[in-house]
Amino acid sequence: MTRLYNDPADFREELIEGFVAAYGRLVQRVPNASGVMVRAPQPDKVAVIIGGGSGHYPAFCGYVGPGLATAAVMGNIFSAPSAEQVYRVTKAVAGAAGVLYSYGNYSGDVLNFDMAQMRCEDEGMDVRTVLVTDDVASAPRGQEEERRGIAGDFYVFKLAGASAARGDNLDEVERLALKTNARTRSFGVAFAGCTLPGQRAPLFTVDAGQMELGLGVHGEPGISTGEMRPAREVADLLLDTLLADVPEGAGSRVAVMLNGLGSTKYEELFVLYKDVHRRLLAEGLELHDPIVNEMVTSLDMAGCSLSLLWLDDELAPLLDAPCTTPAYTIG
Amino acid sequence: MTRLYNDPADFREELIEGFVAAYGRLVQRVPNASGVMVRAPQPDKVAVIIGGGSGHYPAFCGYVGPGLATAAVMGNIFSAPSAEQVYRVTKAVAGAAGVLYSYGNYSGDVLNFDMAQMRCEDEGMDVRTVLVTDDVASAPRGQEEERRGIAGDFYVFKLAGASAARGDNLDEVERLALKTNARTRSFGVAFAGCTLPGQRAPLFTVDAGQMELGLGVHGEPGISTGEMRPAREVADLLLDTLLADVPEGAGSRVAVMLNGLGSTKYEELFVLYKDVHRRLLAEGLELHDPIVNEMVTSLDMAGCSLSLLWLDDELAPLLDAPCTTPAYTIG
Amino acid sequence: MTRMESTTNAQQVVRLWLANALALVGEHEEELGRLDAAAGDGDHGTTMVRGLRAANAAVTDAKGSAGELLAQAGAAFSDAAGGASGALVGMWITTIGQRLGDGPYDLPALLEAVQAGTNRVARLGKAQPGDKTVLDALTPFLAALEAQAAAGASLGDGWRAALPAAEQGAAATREMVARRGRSAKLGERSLGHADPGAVSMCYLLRAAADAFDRAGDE
Amino acid sequence: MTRMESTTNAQQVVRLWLANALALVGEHEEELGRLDAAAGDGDHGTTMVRGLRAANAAVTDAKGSAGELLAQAGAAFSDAAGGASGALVGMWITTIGQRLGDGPYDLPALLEAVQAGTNRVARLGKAQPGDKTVLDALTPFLAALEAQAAAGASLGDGWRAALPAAEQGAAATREMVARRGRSAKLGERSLGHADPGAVSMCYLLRAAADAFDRAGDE
Ligand SMILES: Nc1ncnc2c1ncn2[C@@H]1O[C@H](COP(=O)(O)OP(=O)(O)O)[C@@H](O)[C@H]1O
Ligand SMILES: Nc1ncnc2c1ncn2[C@@H]1O[C@H](COP(=O)(O)OP(=O)(O)O)[C@@H](O)[C@H]1O
Ligand SMILES: [Mg+2]
Ligand SMILES: [Mg+2]
Ligand SMILES: [Mg+2]
Ligand SMILES: [Mg+2]
Repeated sequence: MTRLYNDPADFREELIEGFVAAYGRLVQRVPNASGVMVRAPQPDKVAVIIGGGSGHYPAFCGYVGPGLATAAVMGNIFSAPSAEQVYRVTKAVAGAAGVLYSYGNYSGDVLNFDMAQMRCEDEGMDVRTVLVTDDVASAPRGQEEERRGIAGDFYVFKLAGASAARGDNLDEVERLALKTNARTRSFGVAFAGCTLPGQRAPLFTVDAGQMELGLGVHGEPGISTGEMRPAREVADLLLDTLLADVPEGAGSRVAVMLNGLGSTKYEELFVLYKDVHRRLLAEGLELHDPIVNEMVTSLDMAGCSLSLLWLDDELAPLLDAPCTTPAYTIG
Repeated sequence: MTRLYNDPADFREELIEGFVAAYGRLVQRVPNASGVMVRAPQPDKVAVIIGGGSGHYPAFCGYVGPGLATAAVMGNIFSAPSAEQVYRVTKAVAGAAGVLYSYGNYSGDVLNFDMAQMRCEDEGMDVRTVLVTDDVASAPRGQEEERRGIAGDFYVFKLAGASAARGDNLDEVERLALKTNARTRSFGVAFAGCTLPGQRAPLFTVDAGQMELGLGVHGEPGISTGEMRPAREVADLLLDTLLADVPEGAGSRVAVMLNGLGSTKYEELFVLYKDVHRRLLAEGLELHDPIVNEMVTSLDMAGCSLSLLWLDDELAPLLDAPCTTPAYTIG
Repeated sequence: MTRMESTTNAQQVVRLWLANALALVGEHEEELGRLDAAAGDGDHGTTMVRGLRAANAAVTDAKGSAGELLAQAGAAFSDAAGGASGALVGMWITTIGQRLGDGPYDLPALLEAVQAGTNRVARLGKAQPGDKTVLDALTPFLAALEAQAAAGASLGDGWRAALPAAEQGAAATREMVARRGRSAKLGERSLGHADPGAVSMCYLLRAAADAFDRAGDE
Repeated sequence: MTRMESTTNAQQVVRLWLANALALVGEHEEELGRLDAAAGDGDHGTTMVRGLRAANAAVTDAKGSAGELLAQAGAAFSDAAGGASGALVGMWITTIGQRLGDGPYDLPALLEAVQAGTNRVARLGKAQPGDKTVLDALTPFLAALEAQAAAGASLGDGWRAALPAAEQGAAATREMVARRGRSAKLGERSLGHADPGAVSMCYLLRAAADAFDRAGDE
């Protein structure tokens, strides 16, 4: 339940102000816009602009900083930012090297980012978009481009940001972001819904002894309901689903991220991860720098998602490349 | 509510196994002990050993790594580790430079760490202890050494770890840790209790429209109960309490940490931080690298705490020194 | 009223419409949130209210024709609301304003403008009637409005007479499986609840009918 | 029984005691957790059960005198239980075992051993009777046990006769404000609930009485 706020209508504005006040050493507010950007944008490099509704911290603003995203456009809780705000943020950071938009594939985000992109293109800017579509629960195989983006967001942002930071051109940043997305799969479960600021009831409830399969990161209920199970069976459920959907050309090296949605806490995630890890090794996979943390949350929703990114020799160094952001730093 | 586990009796063991599986690139398990340590202990440097019950991640194991703690002893959920485990971890990492124990001031932790310390001293090791006592709610002024340790743990660990990492001797590491603790104050509020693995009822409940003042990080209820208020009044309440308890010799430079207990999420913390920041500036304080994050949690308890560390020229560089741990990295 | 007589009168109707819309949608904010929560993210009520507040603020002191006011209101709505409905409903309002321009403001002109706005929503959202969206209120409404225009109805009467078609259309979304927007991911789970965007559109259309009446009375 | 006749008999009593204690504390695990949650962290039930499981496992195949078994059981208890009660109760058991050694195992010897264990707990925990701790069960129990010994009671009878003193002592903690341990931080808020450590100690003492009886019957 969201409890700390003043007027719910001011939530986004106060959140941005507080965030920039806390992390002013790394980020700055985009003047006159609902967004934040790196302190020193580099006009000769591709600008990677991410964004979406609020309520997913560290996504999106927590991933802005050298080596990761150039800027984040911040909507209200669970609402895509408007095209106007996307446009303003783009104008503030775009340089000659062009712009990559990357965000989860949701109707509202696509509509608003697309309108901003058209406006920027009309002004002569080179803007590309890579939608994140990692959630296997949201559309069947063969319709991958219909899928929504959940925790896989992080991998696509990280690799695109690393590519841009080392000076790759826009074609290359776009290609690597597309490739990362194509090789990322996620699946999640939820145990309880979250409550929006100012509201009393959660967005959905889960009966005792049940869990929701195929969560969304906006408090949407799952795609189906199943029986709650011990951690080791949850690990198998997550992995059975993901391993039934291995992307084309996947090798045996895989980055793995177990993401907490908000109130399924770290200790539980580690207990679950124990079995995830064992099983991945038993499947003959080589694991690259696992992450067990809250990476893309859904307010205080209870649940978690597991993401796999099948790496190769060109993606692995991008994942490992240094970055410094409020929420994620590689030294 | 804690939902992901197998047998609750195996919780700690599975947590350690999962944690080490995930972050094996930074830490390793202490053989035959409930603890983790850096991959390459440096026997010529002071070993900083932290620890306590589980359920507080990133505390304690998440802060093990170069530049921060050398090892963490891990108890069961909310239970201090036994003296035997503290002893084994100490034996695994102690070198000629000696050992600093640092942990929150709780009866169980003190009893067990003290017994281990005596045993190690009997064997000729040089072991010191710095208890963290930052929680102003838990004892009045004048009885500072009776206070318990909450989120201020992080500051004491970080500065002691940085001091040890740069090669300070044990006297100096101890002195700096004591000084950090003496200059750190925290105060917190809670909105809902947490539930232990395998149990159905939370450790305490808070009536609607109420909050608990002076939280513990083990699901203990607060010291008193008050009316729930808008974020800006919560900010004032936290600051009024802390600023009535400024340590001796405090200057005007202060590190600030707004810590989420588990299910009071990041966006709410930023909204609250907005007013904390404004007020601190209005008080004429100079703010050093604020942290708004989950640093010392209490499973999925709802609430937050605010910590202030009054810095000076010898403490500030230690706070800023690089470190690489599963949960906290400064590049 | 048969048509908006003067420029001032038409501007007044726009302001009245937005004020009525905010009142009506505000009354139903929770209901719209609940409908959205059934298969979406629960923000449709707050999103619409936020957008309408901004739209009202934008026209308070604005100058220009009724068409210009609407265009500005739509832009303000989009920016403040965000989300899918911010983009779509804002674009709908803006397009209507652009088409109406300086008038005339009679039923045939309004029919043409709303048609244009609706087409643009369909194009932008890549949605068709039956996909369980705002279009499922707008499409039957337009058909009914066209019939009223063909029969020579006045603006106020024709518009009001077309409302039940919109409401039936919105109600019918209960039996539809979402194919666009957030709830599309839920597939069969979206059955049994009306589409929040279609329901809020009915409030917007009804608020306009009331604005036409009151402006006619004055 | 008046005293444990043989070494085997005494070892049997130790095993019986630990098994009874685990059963009795296990039955009350939730109650102990609730008492601890009132002003502490709610883990006292699980902590005691964990410790007693380990203590039982430690003596299953162990060799040595009853005193040695107890010393090992105490160490295993401490290590598995953790927390304040792990350290204190484990130390109490270990000290009793060390004092008893190879016997004799009669009431005066046990009185002396439990006295020594309790002193050590008080010293380690820096607590006094009245601080709302395990000592508030142990101190009145020891006074009563001493009276029984002075009156020449047998081990089994004397021990059982002293139990009510422990239980009254534990019950009296309800009116005390905690001055040691986690709940000390809660001050006045600790009023109205018995101290979990004092309550669980009563179960340990009662489990011993039952072990003496059953060993006597065999
Ligand atoms: N692609 C689309 N085409 C037409 N209408 C859409 C589309 N996507 C969403 N909608 C409409 O928007 C409504 C949801 O609006 P809202 O909840 O405010 O936005 P969001 O989905 O971004 O949270 C849906 O009920 C539907 O009527
Ligand atoms: N310093 C102390 N001296 C004596 N007894 C203590 C002390 N601290 C705690 N206790 C006892 O331990 C009990 C709590 O045990 P437990 O809940 O298992 O440990 P923890 O407090 O570490 O969670 C208290 O009820 C009290 O009887
Ligand atoms: Mg939304
Ligand atoms: Mg405890
Ligand atoms: Mg919505
Ligand atoms: Mg306890």
